[in-house]
Formats: sequence, C-alpha cells, structure tokens
Amino acid sequence: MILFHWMFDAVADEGYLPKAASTLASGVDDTFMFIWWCCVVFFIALMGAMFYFVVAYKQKDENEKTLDLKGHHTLELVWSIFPSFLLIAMFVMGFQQYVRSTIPPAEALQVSVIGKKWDWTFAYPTLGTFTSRDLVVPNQEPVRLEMISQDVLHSFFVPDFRMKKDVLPNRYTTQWFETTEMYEPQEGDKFYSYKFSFPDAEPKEGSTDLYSSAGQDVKEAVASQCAKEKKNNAALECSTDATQIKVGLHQVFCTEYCGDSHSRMLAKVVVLSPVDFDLWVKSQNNFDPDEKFKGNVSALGEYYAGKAGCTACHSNDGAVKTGPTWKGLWDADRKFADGSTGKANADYIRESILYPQAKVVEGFPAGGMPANLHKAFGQGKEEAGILAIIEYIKTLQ
Amino acid sequence: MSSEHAHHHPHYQAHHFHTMEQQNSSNKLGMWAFLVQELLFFSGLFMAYIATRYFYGETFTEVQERNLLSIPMGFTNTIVLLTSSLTMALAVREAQLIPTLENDESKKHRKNMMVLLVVTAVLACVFLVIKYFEYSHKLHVGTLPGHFYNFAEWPVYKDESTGRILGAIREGGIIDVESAPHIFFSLYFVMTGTHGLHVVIGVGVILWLALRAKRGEFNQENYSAVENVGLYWHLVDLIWIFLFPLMYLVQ
Amino acid sequence: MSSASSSAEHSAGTNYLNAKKGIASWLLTVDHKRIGIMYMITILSFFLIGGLFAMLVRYELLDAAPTLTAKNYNKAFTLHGAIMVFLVLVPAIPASIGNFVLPLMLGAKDVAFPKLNLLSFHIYILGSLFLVYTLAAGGVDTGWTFYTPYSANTDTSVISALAGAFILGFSSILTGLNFIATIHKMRAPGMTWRKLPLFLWAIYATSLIQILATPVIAVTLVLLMVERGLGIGIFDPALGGDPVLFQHFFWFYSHPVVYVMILPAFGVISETITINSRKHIFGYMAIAASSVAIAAVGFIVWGHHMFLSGQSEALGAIFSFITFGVAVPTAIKVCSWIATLYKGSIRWNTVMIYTIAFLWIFSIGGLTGLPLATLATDVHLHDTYFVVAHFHYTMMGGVLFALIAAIHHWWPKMTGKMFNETAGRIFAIFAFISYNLTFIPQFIAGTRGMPRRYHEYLPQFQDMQFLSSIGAFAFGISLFCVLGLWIHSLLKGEKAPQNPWGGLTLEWATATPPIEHNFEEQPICTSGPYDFPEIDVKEPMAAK
Amino acid sequence: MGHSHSEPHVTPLSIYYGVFGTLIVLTFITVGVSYLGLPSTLSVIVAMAVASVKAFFVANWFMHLNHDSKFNVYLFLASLWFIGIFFIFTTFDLASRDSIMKHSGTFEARKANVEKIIAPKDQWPVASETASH
Repeated sequence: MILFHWMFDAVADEGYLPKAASTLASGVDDTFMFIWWCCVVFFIALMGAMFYFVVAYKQKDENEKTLDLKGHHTLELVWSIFPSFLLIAMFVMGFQQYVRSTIPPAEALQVSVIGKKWDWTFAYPTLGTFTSRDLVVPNQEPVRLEMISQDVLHSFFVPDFRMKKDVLPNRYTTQWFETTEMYEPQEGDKFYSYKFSFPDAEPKEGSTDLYSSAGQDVKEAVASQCAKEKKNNAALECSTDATQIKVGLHQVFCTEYCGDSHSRMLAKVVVLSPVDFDLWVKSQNNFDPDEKFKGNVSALGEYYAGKAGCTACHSNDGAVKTGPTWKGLWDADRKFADGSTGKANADYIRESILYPQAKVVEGFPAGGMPANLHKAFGQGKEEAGILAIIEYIKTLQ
Repeated sequence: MSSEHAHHHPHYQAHHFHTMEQQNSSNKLGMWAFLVQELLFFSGLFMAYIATRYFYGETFTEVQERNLLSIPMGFTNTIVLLTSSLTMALAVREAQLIPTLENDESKKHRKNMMVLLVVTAVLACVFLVIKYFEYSHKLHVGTLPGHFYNFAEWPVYKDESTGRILGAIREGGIIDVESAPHIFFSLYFVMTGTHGLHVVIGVGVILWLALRAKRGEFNQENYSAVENVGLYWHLVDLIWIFLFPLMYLVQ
Repeated sequence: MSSASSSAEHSAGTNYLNAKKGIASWLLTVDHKRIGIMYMITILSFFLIGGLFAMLVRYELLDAAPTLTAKNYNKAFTLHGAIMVFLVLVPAIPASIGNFVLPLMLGAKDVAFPKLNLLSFHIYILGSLFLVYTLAAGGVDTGWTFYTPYSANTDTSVISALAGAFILGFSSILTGLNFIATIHKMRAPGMTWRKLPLFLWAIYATSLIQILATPVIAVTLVLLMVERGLGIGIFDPALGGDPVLFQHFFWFYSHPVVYVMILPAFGVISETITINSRKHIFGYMAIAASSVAIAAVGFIVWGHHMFLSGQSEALGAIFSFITFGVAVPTAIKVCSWIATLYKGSIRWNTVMIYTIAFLWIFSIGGLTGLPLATLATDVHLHDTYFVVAHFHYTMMGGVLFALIAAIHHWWPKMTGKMFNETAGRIFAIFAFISYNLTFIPQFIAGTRGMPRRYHEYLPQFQDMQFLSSIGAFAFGISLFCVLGLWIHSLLKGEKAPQNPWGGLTLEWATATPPIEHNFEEQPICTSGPYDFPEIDVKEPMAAK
Repeated sequence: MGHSHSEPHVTPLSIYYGVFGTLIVLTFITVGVSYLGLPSTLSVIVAMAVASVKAFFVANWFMHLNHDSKFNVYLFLASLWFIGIFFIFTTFDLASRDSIMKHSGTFEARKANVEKIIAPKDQWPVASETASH
C-alpha cells in the first residue's frame, strides 16, 4: 500500500488539497481534514481488526470448534451510537462553513458571470460596460458572482477558493469569495501548472489571445494605464513595467458537463492589488484597441478574435476544435454540409460572422456558433472589427 | 402452506404452489406490488403538475376563465368511469359466487360476470370516444403541447433564432413570462394521454377475461385473474378521480 | 437445516442443465435456475462491453493531450456509464444470482410467477437491444445522467437510449415484485422471518426499492422523451421548464438505485463470511433490519447529489443531515461482519479473499462518502474525480467483488464443477491490488480539483491519471483471468460434491446441480441458516 | 392463511350500490364547488379533499382493502408515503429556492430575456370567439 503512504505524505506537506487562497478555504480545509482523519482512524481500526481475526483464527483443521456468539447488544449499541456523534460533528462543521459561503457580504463587488458553450465572460455592471475573458478581481475584497448561462448547465469551479456552483440558463445563481493573497504559480510548482490551458494551446509569442496567456494582457493593460496616470499624478503607487506588476492567478474550471469542449471551458482568476485593479478598470473603460494596435490591423483582428471568443472554437495553429481552424483558411476551398462549395474570401468570412448558419462547413456541428458575435467588437466598430479579423486570418497561412 | 396433508390439485393450480389459497394470495400480492409501481409512475406526472402550477399558477386560473377545457365532457367521463368501476366490482362479486363444481348456478353467475365485463369494456370505450372528441377539438383550435401550441386567442412568443418560447403575448405585444399555456396543455395531454393509454389496455384485458369466462373458466377458488384486473381497473378510476378536478375544475 | 438431503443422490443423473435440450428449451424456459444463468451470461457480456468503454476512457486519459475527439470521448464515458448502470449493476446480483438461489434458499419449487420471470428476462433483452441500437446509431453523449437541457437538445440518439433505460426499468420492477411475492408466500415450512437467510433479507429490501423507485425514473424518461419530441417545456428552460426539477425526478430514483446495486452485495457477503468462518452471523437482526433501514432512509437523501445544482440551500442542509443517517446502518453492517470473524475457523479460500476484498473496498467507499455528504467539503469535491472514485468504490467495486464472490460461491451448485482454488486465490489478489491502483489516484486527483468528464486535462493531473490508467488495464487483465478460470472449470473442472462449503441454507440440501423442480420432496426448515455444527454451543460466553 | 377451499368474502350488493351512490354525489359536489369561483388555493384544497374521500371509498370497498391481507394494505400505504416524500421535498425546494440567495428568483433571468422585446402585430392575441365549446 505504497499509495496510502504517499497519500499521508501528501497530507503532511499540505499538497493534498490545492492552495487555500480565499477566506473560506481554510475553514473548508479544517472540516475536510477533520473528516479525513476520522476516516483514517476508523479505516485502520476496522481493517486492523479484520486482518487480525483472519490471520489469528485461520482454519487449522476441518472440524475445529468456533465461538457460539450470536451478537452482543452493548457492543452493537456502542458502534451504532458512538459514530453518530462524530457524524453530527461533521455535519455541523460542514453546515457552518456552508452558511458562510452562502451569504455574500452586502458590500461585495458585483461581477456578472456569463457561461456559454464553451467559454466564460465576465461583466462588471457597477464599474462600466466592458467585459473580460478572465475574472479580474481586487485582492482581499469580497466579490459576489451573479451567474447565468446562455445555453446548457455549466458550473463555476475555482479549486483554490473551494467554491463551486452550477450556472443555470433560467435563473441567476450566486456565490462569493474574498482572496487572501496574491499567488502566481511558477514553473516547477509541485501540484500546479503555471500553464492555464492545454499543452496544444500554447500562446504564440506576443499573443494577445486572452484565452491562454497567464494574465499577461492584464499586466500590460495596468502598466500602460499606470504610465498615463503618472503623467498627471507622479506619486501614484504603480509600475509602468508589465513584468513588475504582481498578480495572483487561479484556475477556473467548468464542472457541469456541457458538451464537446467541456474540458476546454476554462478561465483564470487574475487577482490584482486594489490600486492596480482600479487602473485595470480605467484601462478597460477607455480602452481603445485602434490606438493600441495602430497600424497593425492583423494584430487588432487577433485582439477582436480573442474578445469575441472566436479563439475558443477556432484554433490559429491547425488544431481542430469545435470549429474549423483558421490556419490556411484564407482563400481556401470550402465544402459545406449541404454539398455546395465555395472560396473562403472576405464575403464568406463576413457572412460566417454575421449569419453562422448560412454556410456550415462539412463535418462541423450546425448551430455550433452563436450569431451576432461582431456585436462584441463594440458600438460602431462592427464592420471595422470584421475587416480586422479578415486581415488576421490572412496572416495565418 | 405445508404439503403434509395431501389433497387434489385442480388443473388450474400451478405445480409450484401447494394450495390454491397460496396461489391466489401470491397473485393478489403481486398485483398490489404492481399497483404500487403504477401509483409511483403517475406520481411523477402529478409532481410535474405541482411544479408547473408553482411556477405558472396564473396560467391555470386563466385556463379556467377562458373555459378551455369542457367541464361537461370531463364530468360525463367521470360518471362513465365510476359506473364502469361499479360494474367491474360487481363482475368480481359474481366470480366470487361461482361454485367450484359445475352446475346451473355456476353457469348463471358466470354468465352475469361475462355480461358485466362486457358492459365495463363498453363504458371504457365510451370514455375513450368522449376523450377523442375533446382531443380533436383541441387539435382544431390549436391548444396543443409545447412547440405545437398555436392558439390564436392566447398566443405565445417564439424566438425564431433560438427556438425559445419566452411567454404569452399580451395586448400590445407585451410578453408575459409568467404565463405558459403551452406548458399547461403539455401537462393536459401527457397526463390524460397516459391515463387514456391505461384505459385502452384495460379494455383489452377485460375483453380477454370475458373470453376466458366464455370458455367456462373461473370459479370461487380460481378467480384471481378477474380480481386482479378489477384492482387494475379501479386504480385507473382512482387516478382519474384526482386527474379530473386538477385539470378541469380547480382555479 | 433440512430433511431432504438424503434424496439428493439417486437423482444425480438428470439435473436442470441436461433435463431439456436445445436453445428453445433455454430461451423459453420458466425454470428460475436457467433464467438466472441466462441473466448471468448476458450481464457478464454487457459488463465486457461496458468495460471496453472504460478501457477506452482510461486510454484517452493516459496522457493529458487528447487522442480521441471530444465527441467520441463523451460518447465513450456516456455509454460506459449507461451500460454499467442500467444493464449491469442494477440486475447484476438480484437477477442472476438472486434468480438462481432465491427459490432454492426458500425451499420452493420456483418463484411465485415463473412466466413473469421469463417475461422480465425478455424485457431485459429488448431494452438492451435499444441500447445496442444506440451504439450502432452513433452513440449518445449526454452522460448517463441525461441532464436537461443538454439532453433535450444534443443531436445524438438520446431517444433510443432513454427508451432502452425505460424498458429495462420494467424488467427490474417485475423481478422485484416477483421476489417480494415469492419471499412472502413460498417459504418452506418452518422458515420464519427470523430464520430467513440474510441474502434473502437483502434481496427483499432491494425488491421493495425496485417497485417503489423504478417507476419514477420510468416516468422521468418518458417526460424527457416527450420533451425532445414535442418540446413540452417541463424540463427544458428554453421553453419555460426547470432543469433542477429534472434532477429531482432523476435522483429520486437514481439514489435509491445505488442501494438496489449494493444491498444484494451485502447479502452475499453475509452468506460467504459466515459459511467460511463456520460461525453464526454477529447480530442477525441488526443486519437484517439495517438492510431495510438503508432501503427506507435511502429514499430521502437524493438531494445530496444536488447541493450545488441551484436547489434551495435550506433543503440542501436537510438532505445533508439525513444523508449522515444512512452511514449508521452501514457502519453497523461492516462492524457486524468483522465481529463475525472473531474466534471463527476461517478458511482462506477464493470466496473468502473476495469477501475480505469487498470489506476493504466498501469501507473505503463508505468512508469517502462522508466528505461528500458534508456540505462545505462537497462544494469542493462535487463533480471532481473524488466523486468518480467514491462511487466506483461503492457501486462498482462493492458490487463487482461481491458478484464474483457469489459466482465462485455458488459456482459448484450452478455448474456441478469445482474450480481451481490456487488460481482463484491468485487472481483474486491480483484483481484486488489492481483495483485499488486504479481508483486511489483518482481520489487524489479529485481532491486537487480535477473535474470529471474531461477528455483532456491540465499537466498537473498527469501522474495520477497515468497511474489510474495503468491500474485499470491491469484490473481488466485480472478479470479476463477470472473468466479463464471459469471456462477452465467448465471444461476440465472435477465434479462438485453436493455441499462443498458445508452450507446449511436449503440450496445445499438438494442435488448438485439441482434437479428441475429443485427438491424431491418439500424440505422442512428445522434450524437457523447459520447454526453450523462446528459452533461450540457449550462455550460460556453466549449471545448478549 | 385459511383453508384452501375457504369461500372468498363476498361483499353484499347494498354496499357496492351505496359506495357508487356516494361517489356520484361527491362528483356532483366537486363540480358544483368549482362554479363557486373559490380562490385558487382553497379550490385546490376542497377538490383534493373530496377526491381523497372518493379514493378512500374506491380503495376500501371496490378494491376490498377492508378485507384484504394486512401486507397489501401496507404496500398501498407505503406507496402513498413515498409519493408524499417525493412531493414534499421537491415542493419544499421550489418554494424556498430564492429565500437565501438574493437574485436567484425564478423569473428575473427570463424577464431579462424579454426586456425590450415587442411581439410583431400579426402575433398579437385575436379577439375571443364566443365560448370555445
């Protein structure tokens, strides 16, 4: 039973549960450890007795006599009553923690979580009209999530915060958390991947694909905003160097089975110091992609592709996801489900963005792509965004 | 139930039973176990009713106000079904009176039983015919389940792009999400449909009994088939006793 | 225990196996023994299919990067789940072993309704054909739980799968009511409820669950089929329905059904542990009562599958509290079994090794249920690999090891052949070790937060998933070894004596294999099922 | 367990007719009440009360539970008991869902869906014809 030995080791060096990064986590861990050690004790006692009896009373000859024992009421009473106390203790501990996690503080920052096949979108109704593809939150401030799904059931799970709740299509569900520290897993971390996506989804050099970068885009946004702010307030406590900005990173999973790319429905929690968070909010509120990517339309297109969530289903490296890859798409011959064919020219791409069902490529699910994604490009930026994306696709040969 | 005192084994006693008494009580116990599962099966439908009523209580009231279900037809059906239940019970009673050894009396009672069984089956068919008229009327006006609901006086709003049904359309095109006639009629058709299916099966087994009686089967120690079909038929009646007021009457 | 044993010898020539010839004499038989055998063969072959899907899943998870496409993986774990639950685990012990043993143990000629028994087998076959058709029609990708709205909208062949499960439900219901009537009305003279072998108590509790819970899943599946067909809007939120309502419907059946799976296993263990330690069971009434108690309480805990589903938090707390109530009778059982070993004369044979393995596996399964029943910790563990490992330890490990133990235990009675003890023991230990290697790593992966139903995963879960896959392959091999053992016994096994294990229950009192009508003359039950001759009744320390 | 030839218990005709009469009367009552236009909950309570009485009559006399073996009665009651559990727990959930978490109410999300949607004129309700039956 090397494995068991290993399990106890794991418990010893705190690696058995993920990092406890929220105010609720420690309480949950205490409960878990209490139950865990109860289980260990009972298991050893039961199995010990069993193996002892099996060895000690091994049959020696066919007709040896055995004890005439039909039962023992006091004993039976003991092992019926005694565990019940422990069980009640477990229930009470669990219940207290659960109540804490169930009732959010009134002053909590409200964030809307929108789940859809197969990515998350986060909106900050009290801070502005922008949306984010990662959950960016201020450190050590309570955050209340109001979650809604656009299609099927999802479930929002952050192991480091010990929190999870289903996301329903017909009702808002709510949960809350408050981070305790800013922890950024590094390469070589024992139980953590410093990667927040899959091995085949490595971000390209200098990519702004928000899906797989380890909070890089957030750091850059904060740094550039800091530079702007410093112009009229030099005393501001912030760094203009993206590499100097400290963040905490935590993995978000979807834990309610939701179809093909269920296992790719990931996101990050990016924890910023309150100052940096305000900067980030500012940067998002008056973020102007045209300015950021001045003169580089394809980069702008890549940004929009990330913002509108295209990259959740369309790879840029030939990998087949839910939708066709964009690599080598430009000007290629397309074969459609209805048997017709066509060329992937500008008109085709524009149509596919506006009316995804108009032409469905053979072998891919019809209705897999929501309509009107170009709305995500922002008011009055729809057409510009589409052109940018076309330019981006041109570069993926 | 011990096999010590040997006695004759009538041809209708299965080899693995010791006495007719054991066989009959086993059959009846088995039948009751079956009725239990029937009740649990319908309980699911009634739970769906409760939930829908909880979410869309207004809808049920509105259905009554608009008088979309015909109380006279439902009422007639109730009377018909209750009567068939009586005749079934009487048929079982006749079966209980058939003496084991054949004579004029046994013939008389068996004949009565056959007649009562046939009457029961006929009443069941009357029930089905009335149901047919109700259904065809709903088909005509369009008060149909879910997607197929297209009742012009109380329309629901369908979102073409997503296929969602968002709620009933009120005057001026306002959408009322708390009004869901399409779900009410889903319930109506699923519940009455399942019940109707049980009635159809009932007709079948009752006629099968009548046929066996014609062949001169059954007597007071071998009538558990009749008794069990009777139990089944009363259960169908029992379900309707709750279905009728819930669907047709309550606000 | 019986006076009929004398009559066994002179009818040794013909038995239920060779009394009638031809395939029709099997497919149309009303003999509970033949039906039981047919169930066993069908169930084991479906276990093979379900197992192959499991191997496919483990193969995919060997490495973090995907090898199958997402859709195929989703279909693989869905079919694995659906086949294992509906076709294998639910009927595993009651329909196969139960059918064969129950009337024999009762000293009856057959079950109360032999024709109904055959009918429920044919219904089972029909239902299984629907699932096979689902396989052929491209599979289904909803997960065996068929949660709405996904199941209401996915384009895979859900309807046929639902129809299959629906039909299988009725097979299980009919078996249940058949057993209830049989146990009530067909007990041998002198067999009072307190002399009823514990296996039959377990089957009895199981049957009650089957008739009370299964109809609800039946109606649920019907509603879901109609939901897909007509869009009735009861479960589908897009039409105004409520997905959480579906989960209530589903778990009202699907939680009690895990007791349909495990209670017969408890029964088997109660038999094998006494017969192989030559001792009276410890606390007969406690074990019998706890079976019924588990069955009853098992009906009011279904919500612990839904703590995070968006059901009322208050209700979640209530369900959590009641759930702990199930732990008590379960603990009583395990303690009683272990106490039964005390000062026994314990044989170290194959059956006993499987029994010990069961106690080990089920203890882990039961204890890991506690953090899942606790609200706060379940928030973290729900829908992770911790849950996967937990229910495999209880449902699959518990049931499977008990089933194999039962097959070995009654193998001589069923086939009239003995099997190779040495090989049997080796395979048993092999299976036990590889089984633990498969699922213990999943506990760790789950606690670290790896969600279930992922067809590719982040690098930090690599080592645990790899270990688990290796274990799974080894476990698969070990089961093939066991199958080989049985085949070898059928071909080369020596003739079995009438009562190889010295059992006192009535099935050992008749010929091996039994004659067509089980007993030459009606056996009379004179003593209890566990009053073994070895028990030294003059021992001072007696009951209570 | 009586003797195998024991005659079955035969209920006198008068009882069957009496029960049938009661059932018919109760049916008239429940229909009559529905025309009083009682408030929603009350009408349900009354209707279910009457239906339960009818059910009792059917089960007790038509289905012979009054002379049946105890276990069959227990089975029947057990089924009612478990149906009760199913109904009570599930309804409790429906009723107490949005009691703790603000904003998890049943209709907010769906209302948000239909904000600013106005159904096109051709879909508006048409004037009701006279009684639909």
